[in-house]
Amino acid sequence: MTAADQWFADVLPMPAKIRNLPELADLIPDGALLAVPPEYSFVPMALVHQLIRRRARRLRLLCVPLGGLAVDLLIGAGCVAEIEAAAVSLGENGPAPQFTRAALTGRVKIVDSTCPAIHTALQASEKGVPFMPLGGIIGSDIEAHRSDWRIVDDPLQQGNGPIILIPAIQPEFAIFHSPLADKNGNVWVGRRRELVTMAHAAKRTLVTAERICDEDLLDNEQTAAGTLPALYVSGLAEVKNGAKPLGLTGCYERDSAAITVYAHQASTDAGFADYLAPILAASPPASP
Amino acid sequence: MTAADQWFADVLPMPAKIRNLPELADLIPDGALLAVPPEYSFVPMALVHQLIRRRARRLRLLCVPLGGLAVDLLIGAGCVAEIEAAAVSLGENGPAPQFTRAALTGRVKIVDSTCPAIHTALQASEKGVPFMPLGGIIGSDIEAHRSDWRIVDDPLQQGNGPIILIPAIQPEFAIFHSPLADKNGNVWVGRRRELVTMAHAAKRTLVTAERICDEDLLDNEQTAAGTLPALYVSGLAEVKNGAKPLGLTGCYERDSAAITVYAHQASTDAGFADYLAPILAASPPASP
Amino acid sequence: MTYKPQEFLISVLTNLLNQPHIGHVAVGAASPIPGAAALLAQKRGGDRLAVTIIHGNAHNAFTDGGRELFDCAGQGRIDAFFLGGVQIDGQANINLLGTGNYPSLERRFAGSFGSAYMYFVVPNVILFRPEHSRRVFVEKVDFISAPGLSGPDVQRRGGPKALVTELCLMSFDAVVGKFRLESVHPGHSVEEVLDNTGFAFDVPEQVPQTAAPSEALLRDLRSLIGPEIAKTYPEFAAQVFAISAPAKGPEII
Amino acid sequence: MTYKPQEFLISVLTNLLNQPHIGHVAVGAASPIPGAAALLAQKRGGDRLAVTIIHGNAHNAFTDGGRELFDCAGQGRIDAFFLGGVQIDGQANINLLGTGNYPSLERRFAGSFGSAYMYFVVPNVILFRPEHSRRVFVEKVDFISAPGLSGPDVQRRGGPKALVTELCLMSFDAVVGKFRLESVHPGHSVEEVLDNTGFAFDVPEQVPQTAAPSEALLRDLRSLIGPEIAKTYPEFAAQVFAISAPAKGPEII
Repeated sequence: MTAADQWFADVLPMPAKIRNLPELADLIPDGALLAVPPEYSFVPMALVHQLIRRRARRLRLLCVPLGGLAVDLLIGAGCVAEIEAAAVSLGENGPAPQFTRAALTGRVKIVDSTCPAIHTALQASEKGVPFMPLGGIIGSDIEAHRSDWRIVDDPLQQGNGPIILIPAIQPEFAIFHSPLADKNGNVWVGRRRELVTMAHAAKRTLVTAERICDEDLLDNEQTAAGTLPALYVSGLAEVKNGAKPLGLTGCYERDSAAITVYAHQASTDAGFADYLAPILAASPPASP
Repeated sequence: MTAADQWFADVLPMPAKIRNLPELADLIPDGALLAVPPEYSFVPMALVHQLIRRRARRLRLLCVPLGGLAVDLLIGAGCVAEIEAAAVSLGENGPAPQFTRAALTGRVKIVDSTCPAIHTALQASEKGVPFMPLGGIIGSDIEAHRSDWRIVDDPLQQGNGPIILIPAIQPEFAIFHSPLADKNGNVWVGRRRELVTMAHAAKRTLVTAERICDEDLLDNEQTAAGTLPALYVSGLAEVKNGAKPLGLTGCYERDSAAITVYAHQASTDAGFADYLAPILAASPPASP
Repeated sequence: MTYKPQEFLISVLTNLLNQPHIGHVAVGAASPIPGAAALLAQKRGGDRLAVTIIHGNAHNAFTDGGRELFDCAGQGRIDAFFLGGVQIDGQANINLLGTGNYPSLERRFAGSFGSAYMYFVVPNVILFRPEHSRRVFVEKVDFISAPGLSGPDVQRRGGPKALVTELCLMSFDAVVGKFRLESVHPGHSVEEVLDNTGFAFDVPEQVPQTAAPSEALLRDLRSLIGPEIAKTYPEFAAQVFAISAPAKGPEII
Repeated sequence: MTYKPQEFLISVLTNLLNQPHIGHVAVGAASPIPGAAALLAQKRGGDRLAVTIIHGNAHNAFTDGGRELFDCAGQGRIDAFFLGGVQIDGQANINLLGTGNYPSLERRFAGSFGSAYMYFVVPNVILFRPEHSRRVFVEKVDFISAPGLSGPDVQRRGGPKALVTELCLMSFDAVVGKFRLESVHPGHSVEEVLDNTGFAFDVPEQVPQTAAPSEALLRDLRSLIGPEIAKTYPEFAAQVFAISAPAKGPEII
C-alpha cells in the first residue's frame, strides 16, 4: 500500500475517526500483527476484551517489550498464533498461566527477544530504515535462535568487532488506552513515549481513551509536549475504565486482587473458561 | 573517562549544580565539541555571549541540525575552529554573514551535512551504538565529501541495495536555554525533543533557564512529559531573557528588527566589531 | 479579477497539490507561497489533505522534535514536499549550497538542509523556484545537494514531479530523466522559457497557457487562507493580503 | 539488634553499592530488596549515589519511555544494575527463560527481559538470587539469556561483579572466568555453600563472615528507607517494615 493509498483510506476528516469500541476492534483483521504496550503503559484492556468477543483469530502480538494480562487473555481465548516478547508475566502477580502453558505445548509460536531489541526494531521502522544496530546480546541463546537477526563485523572497520543488526518491525496496528484524547484525534501519552515509537512504527494506531475532550491538546505547550498527534491515529473510541483491571496513571490503580483471582483461575482450562464467560457475554461498553 | 568517573565528577548533590552564567561558560574548555540547537529551539544566546566574553577558542560546533545567529556570532568573534551543519542562516533575516565569509575564506573548517544525518548521528550516541543507517543521500555531493560516512551494500542481504551508515557523534557539551527549570535540575523542553536527544548524546549538558522554580517538574505527569531529567544536566544557571534577541516559546517573540540590524552590521568587519563591543564590555547578568 | 504574482503562484501550486494521490503535504521553513498553497488545497479539497507547516506551531502537529519531519517522511506518511535550489539542472539535481568548485566556493549559501533525504523518500517533490533564469536553471549544478535521479540499485520512492517558476510549469519524467514544459504562465511565451533555461527540456507541439486562478479560488485564498498563513508568515500576509498578524504563540507552563 | 532476612540482604547489597566507582544504580522491575538497598546506599552516601527504580514513578526520573533505561546504560550513565536467574552457572551465564532443551522446555519462565543487553553495558552487575540451591546454581545453564563472559573481539564494558544469595557473597573474576567465595552469612558455613552450589568456585583459605548490619544502618533503613520504598513496593514495605502505603501517583491532566 502506498503512502497515498494509506492516507486516502485513513486520513478522513477527524470527526469520522471517532468510533465506538466494536467498530475499532472490527478494524483489526484476523492475522494482523499487533503491537501491545507493557503492563505499566496504557494497556487497552477493553479493546482486548472486544477482540475476544469478536473472536479474533491468528493474531501476531508484538509486546513492547513485555507482555502481561492482555496477552495472556488473548492467548487463552485462542486469538493468538504468534507472540514476540522479551518476557511475559503478570508482574507482581506471578507467571502468566496461559502464556506459560502455550509455550510448553507449542500451541502458540513464541519468538523470544530482549527488551532493547524490540525498542530498536520499532525505532528502525520509525525512521524508515531496514535495520538498526544494537550492542551486547552476542553469545546469548536468544540470538542463537533468531535467524532474522544478523551479526556483522564492524561495518565502519574501526576495530569495534562484531555487532548485531536488528531488522525493522512494522506492526500493522499499535493499540493503547489513554487517559485523555481530544475530539481532533490527538492523544495524551505523557512520559509513556514507547507509545509514540509504536505509533510511528505501526501502519495504523487505534486508541481508546477514558475521555475525549473538546480542547485541542496541541493548543497548549504543556499538553502538546505529551501528545501523540492525530496524524498517527487511525481510530479513536471513548471507553471508560478501558484499562481495568490494570492501572492507568492518574486515573486508577492496578487492581492487584482481581489479577490474583485471574492468575488462580487461568491456571486451569476450566477456570480460564469461567473467567472468560462474562467477558464473552458482556455487551461492549456503550459509547457516550 | 569511565561512566563512574563522569558521575563522580558530575553527579554532585543537585543544589551544587546550580551555577551562575560565568561559571557555566567556564566549564566549556577551548577546543570542546559543542551541540547547539537550531534557531527555533531554545538557543542559549546569553551563554553564547558569555563564551565570547571569556574568549573561548577553537570550539567545534555541531548544529542540530541548523545554525543561526548564535553560530554566526561565535564564528565572527573568533571562537570557532570547525562547524558541522545542514545549513547556517539567519532564517527570515537572510544569510549568516560571518559564516558565509568564513566559508569562502576557509578560516573555519566547514563540514557540510544534511538534517536527518545529524539527528541520526546523535541518536546513535543516544543508543550507545557506533553508527546508524539512513536512507537516501546516496549520490549527493554531501556524501561524496564525507569520508567518515560509509556506504555499504545491504547488510541484511535482502536486496535492498546500498545504504549509508552515519557514525555516532558524541558532543562534549550540549547547551540550550529553557523557559523553566526546577531547583533539582530538571529542565522543561516541551515539544523540542531534539534537546532530549542532544542531552542524551552529549557527555554533559549545560542549561540556562528563564526561571528556576521550587516545584519539581517531575512531580506532575503533565510537566514530567516535557521534562529533561536532572540525570542528564551537569550545570544550570538562571538567566532572564537568555535567548534574546531570538524568541523563546511562550516567553518572548523573536526580535526580527534586532536581527536585521545584526545582519547589516555583521556584513562588514568594522560593523561586526561594533556589534560585538557592547557584548564584550557587558557584565554577565547577575544571578538572582 | 486581478491578482498578485504571489497569488498566481499559490494557485498553480494548489492545483498540483489537489490530486487524489496526495494525502499529506509538508512544507519546510521559510516557504510562505507553498505554505499558503498547501492550506488552500486543504480547504478546497474538503479538508481531505493533511498539511504540516514546519515553520512555527500554527499548522504543525509534530511533538517529537526536529527529527519528526524526516522520520514521518521515512515512514511513508508524507506524499508531497517542496524543494528549491540556487541551481537546478536538467536532471533535476538541486544545489542549495553554493557555486564554484566545492569546497572552494565562489558563492556560499546556507546549505543543503534535509534535501538529500527528502528527495528520496517523498513521492511527489515539487521544485519551486520563482526566479527563472540561466543563472538558476543550469546545464549541470556545481554541487549536488540532492540528486534528481538514482541508479536502479538505490532504494528510492521519492523524487521530482514538477517544477514551478515565474514563467512556467514543467513536469519531470524520471524514466527519461528530463523535464517537459507543461504550460506557460499568462503573459509569457515558450521562447522566453527557452531563452532563460540553461538545460534542454521537452517542448510539446502545443503548449497550453497555465490556468489563471478562478474567482472562487482567489476568494477562498484571500478570505480563508490569508488569516491562516498570517499565523506563520505575518510579513508575507501583510504584504500580499494586507492582513496584519493576529496570532500569538500558546502560553507556556 | 535483631533483623529480618530481607534486612540482612539489603545491608549486603547496600555495602556493594556504596563504592566510589558507582555513581548511578538502576533497579529493574519487581526488585524490592535491591531497590531498598539502592535507596539506603544513596542515603548513607550523602546523596552522592543516583538511584533509578524503574518500577513506578516514585524514584524514576525517566521521561523518554521504555527504551530510556537501555539507552541510558548504552550511554555509559549507569554504573550498577541487578540481574537474577532461574539458573546461574559457574561462568556467570544467566537463564531467565526456562529449563529443558529450548525451544522444547520443561519449565517456562517469563523470559530474558533486557538482561542480554544490560549485562554487556553496565560495568557492575550484581547477581542477586536469594535461593541458594543446586537447582539454581548449575554447572551449565539450559538457556543463556545473557552470557557471563565474551570473547576478546566483542565490545563489552559490562558484566558480573558479585553474586549475593541467602548463604553468601561471591565475587566474579572475568579474567579467570570464575566465582570466588568472599564471605559467608552469619549462621551459615562454607560447607553449606559447597553443598548447595552446582558449579566450581574458588574458596580462599580464610572465608570471613559477612558483616551483620550495623544498628545505624538498620535505623536508617527502617526510618528513612521504609517509607520511601513503600511508594514503589507497598506490600513489601508492609511485610518487612510494617509500613502501610502512603503514596498516590501524581494527578494527571
